Amino acid sequence: MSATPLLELRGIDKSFGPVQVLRDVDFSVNPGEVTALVGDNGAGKSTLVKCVSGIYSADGGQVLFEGRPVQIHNPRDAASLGIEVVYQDLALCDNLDIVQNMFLGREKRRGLVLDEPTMEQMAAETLAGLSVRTVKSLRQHVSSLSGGQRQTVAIAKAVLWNSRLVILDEPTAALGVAQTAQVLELVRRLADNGLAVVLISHNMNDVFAVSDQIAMLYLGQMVAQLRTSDVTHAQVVELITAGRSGGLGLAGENGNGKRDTPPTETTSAGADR
Amino acid sequence: MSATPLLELRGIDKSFGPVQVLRDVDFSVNPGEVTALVGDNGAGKSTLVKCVSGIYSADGGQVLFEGRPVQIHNPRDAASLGIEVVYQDLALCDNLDIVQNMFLGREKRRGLVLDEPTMEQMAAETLAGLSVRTVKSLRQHVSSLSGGQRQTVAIAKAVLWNSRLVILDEPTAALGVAQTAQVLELVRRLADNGLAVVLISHNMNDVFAVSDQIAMLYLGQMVAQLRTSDVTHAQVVELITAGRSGGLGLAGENGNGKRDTPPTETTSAGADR
Amino acid sequence: ACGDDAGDGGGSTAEPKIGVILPDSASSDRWETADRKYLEAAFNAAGVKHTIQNAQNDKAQFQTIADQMMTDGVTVLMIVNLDSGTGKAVLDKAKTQGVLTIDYDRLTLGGSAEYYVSFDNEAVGKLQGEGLVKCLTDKGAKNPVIAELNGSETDNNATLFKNGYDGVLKTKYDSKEYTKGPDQWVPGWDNAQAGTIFEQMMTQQNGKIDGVLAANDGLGNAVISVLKRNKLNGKVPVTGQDATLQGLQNILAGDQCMTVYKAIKQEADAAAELAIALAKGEKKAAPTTVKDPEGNRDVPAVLLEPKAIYKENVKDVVADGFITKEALCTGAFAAACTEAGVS
Amino acid sequence: MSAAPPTTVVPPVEVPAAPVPTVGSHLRDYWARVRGGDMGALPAVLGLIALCVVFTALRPNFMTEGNFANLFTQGAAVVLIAMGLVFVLLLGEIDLSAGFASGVCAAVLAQLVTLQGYPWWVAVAAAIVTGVVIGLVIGFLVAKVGIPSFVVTLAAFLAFQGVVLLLIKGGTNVSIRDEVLVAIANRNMPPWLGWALTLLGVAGYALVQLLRHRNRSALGLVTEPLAVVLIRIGALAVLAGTAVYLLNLERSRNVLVSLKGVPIVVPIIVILLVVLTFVLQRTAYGRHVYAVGGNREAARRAGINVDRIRISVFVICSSMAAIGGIVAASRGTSVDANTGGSKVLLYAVGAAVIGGTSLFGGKGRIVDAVLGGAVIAVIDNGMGLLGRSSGFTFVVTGLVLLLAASVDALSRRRAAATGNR
Amino acid sequence: MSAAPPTTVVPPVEVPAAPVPTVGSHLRDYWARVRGGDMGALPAVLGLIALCVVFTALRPNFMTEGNFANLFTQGAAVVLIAMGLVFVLLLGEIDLSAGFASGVCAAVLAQLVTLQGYPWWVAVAAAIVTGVVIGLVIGFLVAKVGIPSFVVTLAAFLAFQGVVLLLIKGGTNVSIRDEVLVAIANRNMPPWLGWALTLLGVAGYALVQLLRHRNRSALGLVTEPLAVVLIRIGALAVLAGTAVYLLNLERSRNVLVSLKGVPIVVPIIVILLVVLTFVLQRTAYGRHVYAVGGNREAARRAGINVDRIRISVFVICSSMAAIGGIVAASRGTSVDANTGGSKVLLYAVGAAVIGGTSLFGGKGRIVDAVLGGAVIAVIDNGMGLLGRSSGFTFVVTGLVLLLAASVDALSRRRAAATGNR
Ligand SMILES: Nc1ncnc2c1ncn2[C@@H]1O[C@H](COP(=O)(O)OP(=O)(O)OP(=O)(O)O)[C@@H](O)[C@H]1O
Ligand SMILES: Nc1ncnc2c1ncn2[C@@H]1O[C@H](COP(=O)(O)OP(=O)(O)OP(=O)(O)O)[C@@H](O)[C@H]1O
Ligand SMILES: [Mg+2]
Ligand SMILES: [Mg+2]
Repeated sequence: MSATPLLELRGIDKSFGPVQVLRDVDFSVNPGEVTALVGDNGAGKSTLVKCVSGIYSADGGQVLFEGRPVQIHNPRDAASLGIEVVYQDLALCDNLDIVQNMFLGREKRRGLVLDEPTMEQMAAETLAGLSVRTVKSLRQHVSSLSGGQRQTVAIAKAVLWNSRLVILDEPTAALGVAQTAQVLELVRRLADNGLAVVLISHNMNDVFAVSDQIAMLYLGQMVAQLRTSDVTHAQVVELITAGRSGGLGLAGENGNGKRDTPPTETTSAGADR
Repeated sequence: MSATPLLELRGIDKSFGPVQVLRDVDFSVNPGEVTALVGDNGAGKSTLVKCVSGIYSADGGQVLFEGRPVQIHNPRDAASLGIEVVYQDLALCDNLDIVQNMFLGREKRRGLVLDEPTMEQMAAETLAGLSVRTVKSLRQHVSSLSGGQRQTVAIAKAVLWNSRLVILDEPTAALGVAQTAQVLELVRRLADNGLAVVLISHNMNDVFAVSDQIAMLYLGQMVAQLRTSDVTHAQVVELITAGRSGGLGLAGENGNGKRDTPPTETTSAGADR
Repeated sequence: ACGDDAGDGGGSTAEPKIGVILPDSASSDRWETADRKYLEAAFNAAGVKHTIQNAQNDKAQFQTIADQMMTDGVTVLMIVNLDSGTGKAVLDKAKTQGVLTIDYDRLTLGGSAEYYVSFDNEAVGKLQGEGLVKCLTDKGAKNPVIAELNGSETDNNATLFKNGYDGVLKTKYDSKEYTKGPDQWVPGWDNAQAGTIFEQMMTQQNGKIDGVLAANDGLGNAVISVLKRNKLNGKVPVTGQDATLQGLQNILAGDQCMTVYKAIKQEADAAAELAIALAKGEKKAAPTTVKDPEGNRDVPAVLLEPKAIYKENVKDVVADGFITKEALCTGAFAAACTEAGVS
Repeated sequence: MSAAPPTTVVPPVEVPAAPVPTVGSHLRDYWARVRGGDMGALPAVLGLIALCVVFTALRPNFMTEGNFANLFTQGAAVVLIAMGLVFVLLLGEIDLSAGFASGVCAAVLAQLVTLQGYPWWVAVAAAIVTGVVIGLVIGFLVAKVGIPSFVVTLAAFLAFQGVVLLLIKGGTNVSIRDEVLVAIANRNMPPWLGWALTLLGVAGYALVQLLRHRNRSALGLVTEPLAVVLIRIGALAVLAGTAVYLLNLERSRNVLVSLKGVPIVVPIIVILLVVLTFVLQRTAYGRHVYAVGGNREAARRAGINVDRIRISVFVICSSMAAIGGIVAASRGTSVDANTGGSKVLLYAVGAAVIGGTSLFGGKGRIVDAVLGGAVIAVIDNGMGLLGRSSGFTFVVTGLVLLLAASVDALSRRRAAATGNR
Repeated sequence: MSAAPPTTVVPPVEVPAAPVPTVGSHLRDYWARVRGGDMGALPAVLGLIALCVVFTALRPNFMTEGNFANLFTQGAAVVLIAMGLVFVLLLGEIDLSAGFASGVCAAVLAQLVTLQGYPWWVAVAAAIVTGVVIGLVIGFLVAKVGIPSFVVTLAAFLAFQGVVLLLIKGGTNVSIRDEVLVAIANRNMPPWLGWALTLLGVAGYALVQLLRHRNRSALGLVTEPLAVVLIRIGALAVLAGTAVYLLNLERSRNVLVSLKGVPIVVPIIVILLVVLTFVLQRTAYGRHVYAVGGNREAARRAGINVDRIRISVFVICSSMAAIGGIVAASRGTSVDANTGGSKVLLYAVGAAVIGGTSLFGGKGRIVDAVLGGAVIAVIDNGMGLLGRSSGFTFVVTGLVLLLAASVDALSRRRAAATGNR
């Protein structure tokens, strides 16, 4: 594990009008590791991701990238730091085809002109690696794709680039058995290649299968960030549904107090279990 | 198992322009049972559902409801037969709030006027039964909901009515652990109350946990429809990814031939395995 | 529904056919109701083929129609230009095609028409100005405040009318007999807009407006409805133009003081006569000429005299056949008609 | 239940009963919403106030009882047409023909009442029926044949100009002299009637609000605190009272005649505002309009007869255009080829959009049309007072419109930045 | 890898290489697409042919060389403005001011060339710069300040009317006498030049198509069969050749003067069509325009500078409006307060929409504007030949427009029914 995390969030707050969604969230991601971010529906996982990728601006708190504080005002800032995101709401352009979507914003060109053949080839290769078999044509509009096919396109789009941090928000939700296996393998491969990966998932099997660390959100608060080897399935489920499990998690039940073990410590120490 | 299936499809074909998506599909659903519909990404599951619910018109084939042939031209026809569907692409009105979405098209009224208090109460009760805890207000626009919350609203909407057939297209894809458990329990409860339930899912654990029958689609063809107790996990996975497994499934590999065991027989006989 | 010959030979050998382009149907109702009717009648009487179209105040449309008429094989083209620029473009194109042209009602500056047939527009304005003075004098108004509601700023005729009445009124302003009040153009001669503009003039003047120079009957009626709302109708003299049914009824009711009658039939007949002659290959002499300052030439012209109409001589318009008694003297106006001697 | 979700079975938890709101928490929430960019009618109202202040500074006459009364009659036709357009815009459709549809209906009115001598109510009924028929035809072409509404109504825009010309015989001005029709936009109610209607309206509002409050409390649902309800009722009473008081002042500039009272169009607009708002907010039909506008496919899947909704909004729009046409005819005491033409349509759409209605559908209220219409009426009214050349007036009108709209825009930008959409 | 997907590990399978298409399979696919409702430009072309047949039946003069040439100059200004509007519509925005923007630019042109005596190219440059500035301002207000484009351009629509009035001093109209400027819309190219340009164009098209075919084949990607490419090139050659041949026929009806050749506006339109199509289809910028129009949020998340794209389309639109204004000024040999007014805007938007551009963004091509513009030009041209009263003309124009559009609508309805959207 490297000394400084690639991405570190400190005390992130975020409200929508009168509703506070994130409360003083700390979170860190190391390069070469898969960090799972788990939490119940509406816990604030997607919101946290969107704060990191510049879709939302956080109300308070700090974002550190390689230890340096950075300001991420829009997705372009995030991309220039090397952050790629697969969003839960996939955000594809329905009126464009698969290739066009995959290269959106980073089209390959020859001079002024788009280099369509190269893009088509690269897209075909990437998709083949993700077990997509039923796509009839790469020139199909994404509006005509099935749910899983859309998700695959979104994933393929994010891994096509030389990024340093890949965040995947429930990437396998709509995927079939084979495709899920491929994506999990891909996630692991990315991390093994030295990238930092954040994986959001509700499937504890997947989480335990590929992650190195698990961060748990409960009602907008980060209850703990622990090494995967230090927790059990049952503990994680209890932490995300009740906010605490044994000595772990928030101090008070349905807690409004601070967590008792600051995550910067827990990441390295693993705490008691 | 009752004698006549509640819903029976015979030889359904469906093409989008030059692309044939469903090919001579037979499928039957019995009341009081959960029938799982599984298949790889892009196999045609959602398209089949949309043909049943009147979103698409099938190019050929027959739909029988309680043994009588019916014509379903639009979702209103389906609703009047007592068919409720949770679509994979959830189809909620972003500009309406949770209560308004749940009662869309079947608003409760007092005379001319909408009966908001009653609807709000009923919505609250249904949602509570689905483990939704983080929704701040039932008067929130659904555009501000998290992915899982949206999905819960869509599910709640479908089970609010006195229907006879409930079709759920990947209902638990975005749900958390507790919510998934609730929905599966709900699915089982619906079937036990005598309704017919079709469950589409990529999660084999869920499928085996709740279903009575499993129907497998492979590249737009129905490879087999079997009783859950008659197949294993591994067989199902093989059938949906390769089209055949041992003596089950399509005749030729990546077959263009007919299946060797017509599903009407397999449902009752269970075939060899 | 047509057996025209294609007309694609030389211009001189073609069968005579007259094309007329009217300017619009919104600024004044004369074009569609009067001019079209009288011209058609004259052409039919002479048995010449003809086509009459309206450009709907759209210059591009105007040129399109001209192109179409030449395609259609007209030998004489009569236009009421929307502005001198497009007018000139059309006239010049016609000339290269060997089509003879007449300026109807509006002179195309720098153009090449054979004749110009019109009313004297400045004279119209002058009659309006004099009419307002007469009505104010009749009312015995002392140092009246005059509001002016001009036509569309983009219509050259509106400018000519204004030159006419401003010539009369300016002497009164200069001699301090009258006070110059608000003076505004009405975009597109829009009557509804005119109502708002006048209402705001009233507000701005705290109601102190004693005479209104409205450039035509439509604007006049808009003014009158505002005055009625303030129960001032009949107390404040209002002018008009065109001797429309509405204007004449307003005069009979005492709400409007005068209008200007332009005997459109005369104008149409004069123009039709010249056009028919041209179509038959004759060239008639015109009674007078008009100086085209831009093209620097004297255009042979027929100029007709407009006529001021007050309550006393409404009957002249009816006598002229411009408006029928049945239309004018309906219901409430029967008594006023009798009083004004309309028969 | 072999491999289903592991171990921990979590008991279903109730949707948390939100804390009972107090006046204080209510105001705090409102302020948080405003700061988050969810401002409702606030920007339009602020824009309106700003305009009034500016015009008063430039022309003190702007703030007179007479001018206040003028505002209502000047803006009435546009507001009425805009109210109907809101329905069409809510579906993400457009009706370019609404202006000339009002012209056609006005021409029918004029034909019958002036040229054919029918009584006023026959003519009014015929005009409204004409509007309904126009709406049915447009709606049919849009919903059933499937031509985009822009094209259908562009065609209708052209055709109706022709129909007006044919109806009123090539552009004559037809006078409206029927006393009842003229009264609509030109006469005022006796002061006592104004007061009586105001009282009735406020009392009705109070009744509805209080009943609703009691109902919800009885069912144990989250409600606003009673104090907030009372404050709202009070505010309405004060506002309506002030307006009626001002309109009941003497505004004649002529000592001989009296001119006071609420213009007759005002109750017409208010009643239509209430009725249409009721339809949109409190009936299933209105709910379906929003649903179709928000997500047509979702509405279809929910079993809503989308075609019927689409046709109906065009019928409502054209009927409102008919009413607008009648008011315009009354105000001008005549109908001509320009009635409903020139800027009427753009002003009406502009009114709805300035008020906050989205052109993409799904968002908008009837009161938006009234507020936006007020902004436009004030601009036209104020510019009329300035009395400058047409060129100048056009330019300044454009700029002022922009200014009024930018208040709203800046608030919405804030909303977008914070993720509240 | 404890509990991950069980047992069967499925090997990744290649995206199946689609079978190599033949001419036959290509045609079958096309037919299946057409039957499925995906008809491309077909409906507009069919509508156009239908219109031509009807008008020729009514007035045989419609089908003369002279009238064919007229069509181009008559439709030019609207087509040019519509081409620019396509960009704005692709984003789901609207520019109501495009018509009067062309008026403003034409007024600038007239000011400089006629009143100030500058050479024509200075004036043209100034007009286009004016267009760019207008676009920048509108784009800034829409993208950065966040006012809806409908409101901004409605304000501009009003303001520009005033600006034109101020620029050309009220109701006067300013003649354009510069020979070069007048030539644009009023003169023809010598016949040999027409042929030379046609040859050049067809050869260029053939080159690009064949190179592309070779490139894709070389990379092993799915391509159309060579025969289809050749057929396409042949069709273009025949079409362009016929048009040029017809335009090079003598069409003067006066024996003394000769009138033949391709009108100078035609190559201007064709070049702009090619350039703008290239920009939209073959550059990253064009791709981004479609992306922002299809899903603005997705485009933003893909790192596209959405604001810049939004501003740029308004700049393109206003620049094209400037060019349209110059052509209109040339055709009218004058500029007045009505230049760019009346129906210009609605016709231009109508042209784009009839051609198949969506008002909701994301769908449309430049050639749509040309096809739709042709439909409108043919209607206007044909109605001009009928020569009836203006009421009648308006009504029939509307109906014909509707008819032309319904061909398209019926095809799209089929698409919706079969689920192809
Ligand atoms: N724009 C918004 N306005 C108001 N509330 C919002 C908005 N977006 C999200 N929320 C609320 O914030 C909370 C967290 O949402 P978020 O999407 O981050 O949840 P999540 O952890 O991703 O859940 P899921 O597992 O269901 O995807 C939810 O309660 C949601 O209702
Ligand atoms: N409108 C359409 N036009 C063309 N092709 C379509 C259209 N809709 C779906 N398809 C194609 O039909 C196939 C089946 O799609 P469908 O959505 O039914 O798959 P699915 O089984 O639901 O897959 P998933 O598990 O990913 O949801 C896919 O290959 C898809 O690309
Ligand atoms: Mg989420
Ligand atoms: Mg699916």
